[in-house]
Amino acid sequence: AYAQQISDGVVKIGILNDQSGVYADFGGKSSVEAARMAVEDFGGKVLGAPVEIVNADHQNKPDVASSIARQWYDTEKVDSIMELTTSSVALAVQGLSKEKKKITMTTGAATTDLTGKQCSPYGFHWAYDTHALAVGTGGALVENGGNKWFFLTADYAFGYSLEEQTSKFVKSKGGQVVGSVRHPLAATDYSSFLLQAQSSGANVIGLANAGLDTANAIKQAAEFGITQDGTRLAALLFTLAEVKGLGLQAAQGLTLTEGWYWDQNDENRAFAKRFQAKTGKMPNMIHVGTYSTVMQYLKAVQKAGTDETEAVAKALHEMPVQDAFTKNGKVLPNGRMVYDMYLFQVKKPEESKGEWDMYKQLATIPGDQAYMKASESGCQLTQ
Amino acid sequence: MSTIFGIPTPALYGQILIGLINGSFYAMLSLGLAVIFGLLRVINFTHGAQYMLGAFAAYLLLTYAGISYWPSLVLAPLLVGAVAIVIERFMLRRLYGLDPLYGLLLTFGLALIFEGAFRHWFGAAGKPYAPPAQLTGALNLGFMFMPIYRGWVVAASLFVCLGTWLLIEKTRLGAYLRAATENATLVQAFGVNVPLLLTLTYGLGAALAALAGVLAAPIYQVSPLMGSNLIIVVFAVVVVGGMGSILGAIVTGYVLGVLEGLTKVFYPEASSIVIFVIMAIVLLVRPAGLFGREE
Amino acid sequence: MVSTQPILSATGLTMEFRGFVAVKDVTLSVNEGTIHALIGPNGAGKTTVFNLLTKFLTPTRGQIVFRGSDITGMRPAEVARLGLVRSFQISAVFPHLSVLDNVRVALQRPKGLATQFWLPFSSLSVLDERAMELIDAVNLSAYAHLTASELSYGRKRALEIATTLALDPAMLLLDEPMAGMGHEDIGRIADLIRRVAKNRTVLMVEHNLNVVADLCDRVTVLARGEILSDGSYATVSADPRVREAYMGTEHE
Amino acid sequence: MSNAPLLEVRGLNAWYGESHVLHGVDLDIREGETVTLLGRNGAGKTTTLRAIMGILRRREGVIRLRDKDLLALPLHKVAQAGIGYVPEERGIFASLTVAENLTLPPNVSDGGMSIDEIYTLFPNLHERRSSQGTKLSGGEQQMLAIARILRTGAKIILLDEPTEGLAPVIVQRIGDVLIALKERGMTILLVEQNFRFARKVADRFYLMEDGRMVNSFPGHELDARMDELHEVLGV
Amino acid sequence: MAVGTQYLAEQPRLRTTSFVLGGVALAALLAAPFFFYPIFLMSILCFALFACAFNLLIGYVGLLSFGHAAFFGGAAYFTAHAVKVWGWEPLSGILLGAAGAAGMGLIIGFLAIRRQGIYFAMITLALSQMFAFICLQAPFTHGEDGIQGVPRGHLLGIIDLNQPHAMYYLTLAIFLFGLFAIWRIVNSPFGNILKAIRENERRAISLGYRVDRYKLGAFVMSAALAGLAGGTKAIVFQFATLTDVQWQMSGEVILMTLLGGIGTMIGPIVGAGLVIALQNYLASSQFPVTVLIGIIFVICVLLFRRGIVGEILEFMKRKPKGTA
Ligand SMILES: Nc1ncnc2c1ncn2[C@@H]1O[C@H](COP(=O)(O)OP(=O)(O)OP(=O)(O)O)[C@@H](O)[C@H]1O
Ligand SMILES: Nc1ncnc2c1ncn2[C@@H]1O[C@H](COP(=O)(O)OP(=O)(O)OP(=O)(O)O)[C@@H](O)[C@H]1O
Ligand SMILES: [Mg+2]
Ligand SMILES: [Mg+2]
Repeated sequence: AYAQQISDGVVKIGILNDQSGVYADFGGKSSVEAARMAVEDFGGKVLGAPVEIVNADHQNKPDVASSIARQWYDTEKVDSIMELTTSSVALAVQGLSKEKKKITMTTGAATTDLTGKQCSPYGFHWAYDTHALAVGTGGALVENGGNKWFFLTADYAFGYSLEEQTSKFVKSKGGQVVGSVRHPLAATDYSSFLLQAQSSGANVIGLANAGLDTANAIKQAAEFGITQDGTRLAALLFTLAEVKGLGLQAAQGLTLTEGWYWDQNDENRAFAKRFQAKTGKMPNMIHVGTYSTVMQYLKAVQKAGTDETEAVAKALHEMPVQDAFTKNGKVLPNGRMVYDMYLFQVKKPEESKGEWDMYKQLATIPGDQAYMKASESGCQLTQ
Repeated sequence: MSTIFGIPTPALYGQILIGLINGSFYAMLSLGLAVIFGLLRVINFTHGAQYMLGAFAAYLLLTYAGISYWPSLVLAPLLVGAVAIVIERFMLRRLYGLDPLYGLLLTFGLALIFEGAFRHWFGAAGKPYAPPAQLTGALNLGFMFMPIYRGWVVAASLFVCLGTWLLIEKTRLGAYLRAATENATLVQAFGVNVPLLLTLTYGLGAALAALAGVLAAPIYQVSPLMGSNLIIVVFAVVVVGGMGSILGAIVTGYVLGVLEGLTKVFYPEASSIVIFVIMAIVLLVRPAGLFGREE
Repeated sequence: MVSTQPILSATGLTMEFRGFVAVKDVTLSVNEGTIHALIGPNGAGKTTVFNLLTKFLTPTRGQIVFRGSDITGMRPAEVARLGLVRSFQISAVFPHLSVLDNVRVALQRPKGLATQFWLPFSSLSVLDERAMELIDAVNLSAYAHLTASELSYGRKRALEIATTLALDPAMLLLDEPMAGMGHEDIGRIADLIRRVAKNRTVLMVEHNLNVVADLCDRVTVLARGEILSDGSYATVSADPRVREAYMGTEHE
Repeated sequence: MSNAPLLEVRGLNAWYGESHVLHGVDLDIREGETVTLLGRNGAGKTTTLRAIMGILRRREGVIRLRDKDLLALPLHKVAQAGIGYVPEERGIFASLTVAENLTLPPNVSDGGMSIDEIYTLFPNLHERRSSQGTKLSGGEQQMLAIARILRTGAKIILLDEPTEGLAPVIVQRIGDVLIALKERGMTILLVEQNFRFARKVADRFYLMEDGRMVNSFPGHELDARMDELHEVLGV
Repeated sequence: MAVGTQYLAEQPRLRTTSFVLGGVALAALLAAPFFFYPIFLMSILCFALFACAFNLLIGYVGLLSFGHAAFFGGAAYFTAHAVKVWGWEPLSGILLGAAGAAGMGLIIGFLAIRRQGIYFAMITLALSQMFAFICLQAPFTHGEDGIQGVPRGHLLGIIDLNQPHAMYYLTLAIFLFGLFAIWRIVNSPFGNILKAIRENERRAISLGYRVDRYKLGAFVMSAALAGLAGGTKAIVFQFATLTDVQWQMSGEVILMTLLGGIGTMIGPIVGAGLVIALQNYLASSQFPVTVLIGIIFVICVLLFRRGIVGEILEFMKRKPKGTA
């Protein structure tokens, strides 16, 4: 009887992310597994209707992503889309979904515009954003004397947003930004940018990029001896997956911000173990975040008693988030899910006790410090 | 700190050096293209893919066979050269005598196949490839740290370019090559096995690309798309140098690399287009390219 | 019969190809209404002179004046527009167009029907009558709808002359118009040239000395890029230097 | 000297693309003989040489060098079998120096002229040995084209209009060279328009018309047959 | 004269056939959105027009441009910017895109037509890549993000283009207009000169034609029509991105044209339809699309250089000769 409330008798959730490019380790195919875990944990059905996960690789191209999304909505009856790695993609798909009245829940993108200037009543932002990263990683370095920053910025929405937020934060703490340079997504050689940064006299090089781009920049900085004179690198967005790829030798000592770490408590360890059994690796905050969005979406459908967008969105706005991802999450009116973030430092190789033993926790950043207030976000919905 | 036009000299030298390193790759790749174009009249669009294949060959040899950098430096070009020979024998050969555009289109299709297949198997993301232990570390040049590996790349590429140039300009085999460029049939009518020569030339050009790929692997990572991004710039280098001119390809490669480096200092926004701007200017002033002969 | 007014005069023409002087200080004037021959051994520079006069090459030195205007710095298409039109030593037709279309292409520009991209093809039918006249003049009417590439060599040459005439040029430059033609073709083309030359000037390169002797009012002999001799056929052929350099001792 | 032909051509047909140019050409050359092909422009003389050489690939019939079937061989194997070719257009390479042009064709057998001999024969080439091939005068280019084949030890040479565009003095010298070569036992197939020259060197003539052999006669009959020739050649 | 009459007699029969075929095709196009996903159809129409525009150059002037993506993608940016930022009406936005592409065609063409053959191809390739870099950095293109969320708006302020069918018929109308324009250009006095130039450029010069201007003219027209397609695509997909200006896109349009048949009127349309359908079909399969496209490229070049339509036409041409 319930199934009557579900359009076309099935709830379809699309996982749209980068499965082969520079951000493939970030979420990628493993996130699809995380989503399936959520469906399984929820019981496979909602309101009596089966739940189905579809996925696609958007190659980090917003146009590819939006035509996949369009086709999903128009011909495949997909009800909501999640993960949306890369800010340009997330903005495009959230914009399209707003027009099409569909729910999007972003875990793989960072720009605060998603819940700011370009917010949507049906758009939700999980996991992290540039503000949280600026406050977390940026804040930690400023406190340790990093007061002259030079940015190496990925040339698209995410990079700008991360640079902007971090600069603002650095300046607010009395620091100074001595320059910045933009590089295309998936650039291969950072040496000339790094030399520019070095000759600017900065003591912190802010890497406002992500994924392999950051990893490569870190490696090349070591190659050119950039860090030998005390210049520090701020890997503003760096997760467990990339640390693993880079290796502790090169990554040791980096400070980074994440919202979830497998070795924090027993529940996390248990979740991570299940995840590892399916994918062969430990999850990072994006994988678990996607798990959480699928779970929360299904809970919301259950609560609303229908998969109709307005009703589900209303439920999502109202419900607290409490699952494997976080214990104290809440959704702001602009769609931002706020929860506690953590500041970690990458262990030295000799400190590590196992393959995945990589972080030392430095601090907890309470949710309302890490994230902007809805009223400051510039989102029209909140005024 | 001294400055030139308001730019600190260390930064300037550093960028010139990096330009020279990039120029080494331009030179090696455009050299291979020029050799192939000179003799076969084929614009080898697969060149970028062959460069990528060289890097992947080194990566795969290391990962699956435990063969290290130094042997790969020889093995990878041989492997890629062998693949190229197959391509020449079974495909390119059928297009000789037709409009050269067909050669361009064929090699374009092949490039898509190679890149697509490797992207499918290995993903678009780069694979790390460590430089050989003998070449790790950096030299402090005073104005910058020069990674030893990159210094090696410049030296190796100069050596290869010079060697190829001497081979073509100063040897008997080179004389066959140059003569066959002008009139292949007649050279064959003298008893030279020109079809074999063509096959080997294509193999050699591809092997040069692959060698560049192996050299590039520790610097740029091994990725399926590493060639396709570079190849267009290399085309521009070849146009500027003068299609088919060996010396033109080499000199222009280094010079444009350095110019690009300088642009990064003085006007970074233009650095990715400076080579094309130079190309446009050269076309206006000397349509045949700097070292090219007017037809 | 022969006017003394030069329609084309070239002074001090020199063409160097990277150090090799193909044409050296050639001064040549062609009088209006005459048929003028340019002869000389292979490699003497005849084709090069043609290329210079029609601007397919730019002379290293020298000046070319056509109908009173200096054309030295002009581009080939401009020269053709002034009424100085050439044919090629190796036959030049549009191979995949029909004979009729070949001639129509030539007629399009003088009739102002060349740049209209908005008009249908059928608007070109106004040219058909004139085109057929020209085709008739070279005896090709039976082949008007054949593709040019299907014509025999001699007929291609005839077609080329028809297209050249379509421009109604004041002066025609013919590079070996008889090359590759059979005996009866030679006679017909010679007649044709004589006919069209009634109200225009012709400068031709020709190796067939009988034709030259028969057709041309004046002959200039070129050897090694320089003018060796100049005058009527009789004068020129009596010149021992010409006999030595070109005609040879056997030519009686 | 055996009587079996060294080079034997039977029923040779050849095409340029679709156009059928040679229609069943027959030709025999015995060892040490100089044979001259006559015919008006476009008769197919050059085509015959190109077809024998294998430069023109579309052909049918029989071409045999002693017992070897040349038709089946790739172009370079024909050259290696001992046939040297001097093309109508000379084929001097611009990107090679005179000396490089001279040494370009690989040796096909022993007994070719040495470089020194060649330079003695053509002092001009020695003088200009380091200049660019195509910078030579037309006559010198022709000398170079002939000389580079003499170097290779080819036993049969195909000469296409070797006197075209040459000054009489040079024609004379080339005639002398051919006679000297004949004395050494060289076999020569010559295409020539210049009767005076051909008469001096030829043992036998073949007359071609429209891609067919229409006649053949010994060299000494040339004068007697002049009228007949005039008719066919349109001289 | 026998040859001539036969030539004329063939004309009307050909005409009727093509009229009938054209009519059927038009009816199919009008009915299509009721049976297929309209966005998919629109994307085919845009690419078909793009391919036809490209074919104008290679098929009728003999110039292989390896940089046509610059016009297609460039126009998409112009249109998207005009409509989104300046709030222009969609059709005028599209026309602006075409005009912008024509302007770019003038600049790129001016440089490129100085060389021929492969040189021309490489130069257009390099120049268009330079344009792609500019697009990456110019502020108005928004780098990797592209111009997103372009409103479809109301055609002439009246018809709501958010209705998929309205958008479809506009796209169809533009496509048909473009196709007609190309047909008209090719079969015009101007087109006749283009053909002559392709056949024998030196001869055309010697007849007094300023060949460069004709080539440039054709280049600009081709660029403008490619721009028309690109601008329309920007409205259909509400997006303008780097993908459309990059050289891979130039390669794709070459493939479409080559596959369908260079120098035929409908070849590029068939080619575009096939390639898009294939991409669409393969997007959800595991098989890598680029590999397949590469394979088709290689097969076309090695085996059917005339393309599908070209081979069919050749076959039909041969048949009557055989029976006669
Ligand atoms: N583009 C060029 N570059 C270098 N040399 C050239 C060029 N064109 C012609 N020449 C040289 O200039 C000389 C004159 O050539 P041209 O073609 O004018 O001779 P011609 O008198 O027309 O001979 P023919 O009777 O064989 O047609 C020749 O020696 C030729 O090699
Ligand atoms: N490349 C070609 N393509 C097509 N037809 C050709 C080609 N070369 C020559 N022919 C034709 O083949 C026929 C024979 O030409 P060939 O060159 O053998 O004549 P030839 O006897 O050597 O004349 P010449 O005395 O002018 O050198 C001629 O009708 C000619 O037009
Ligand atoms: Mg000439
Ligand atoms: Mg001949």
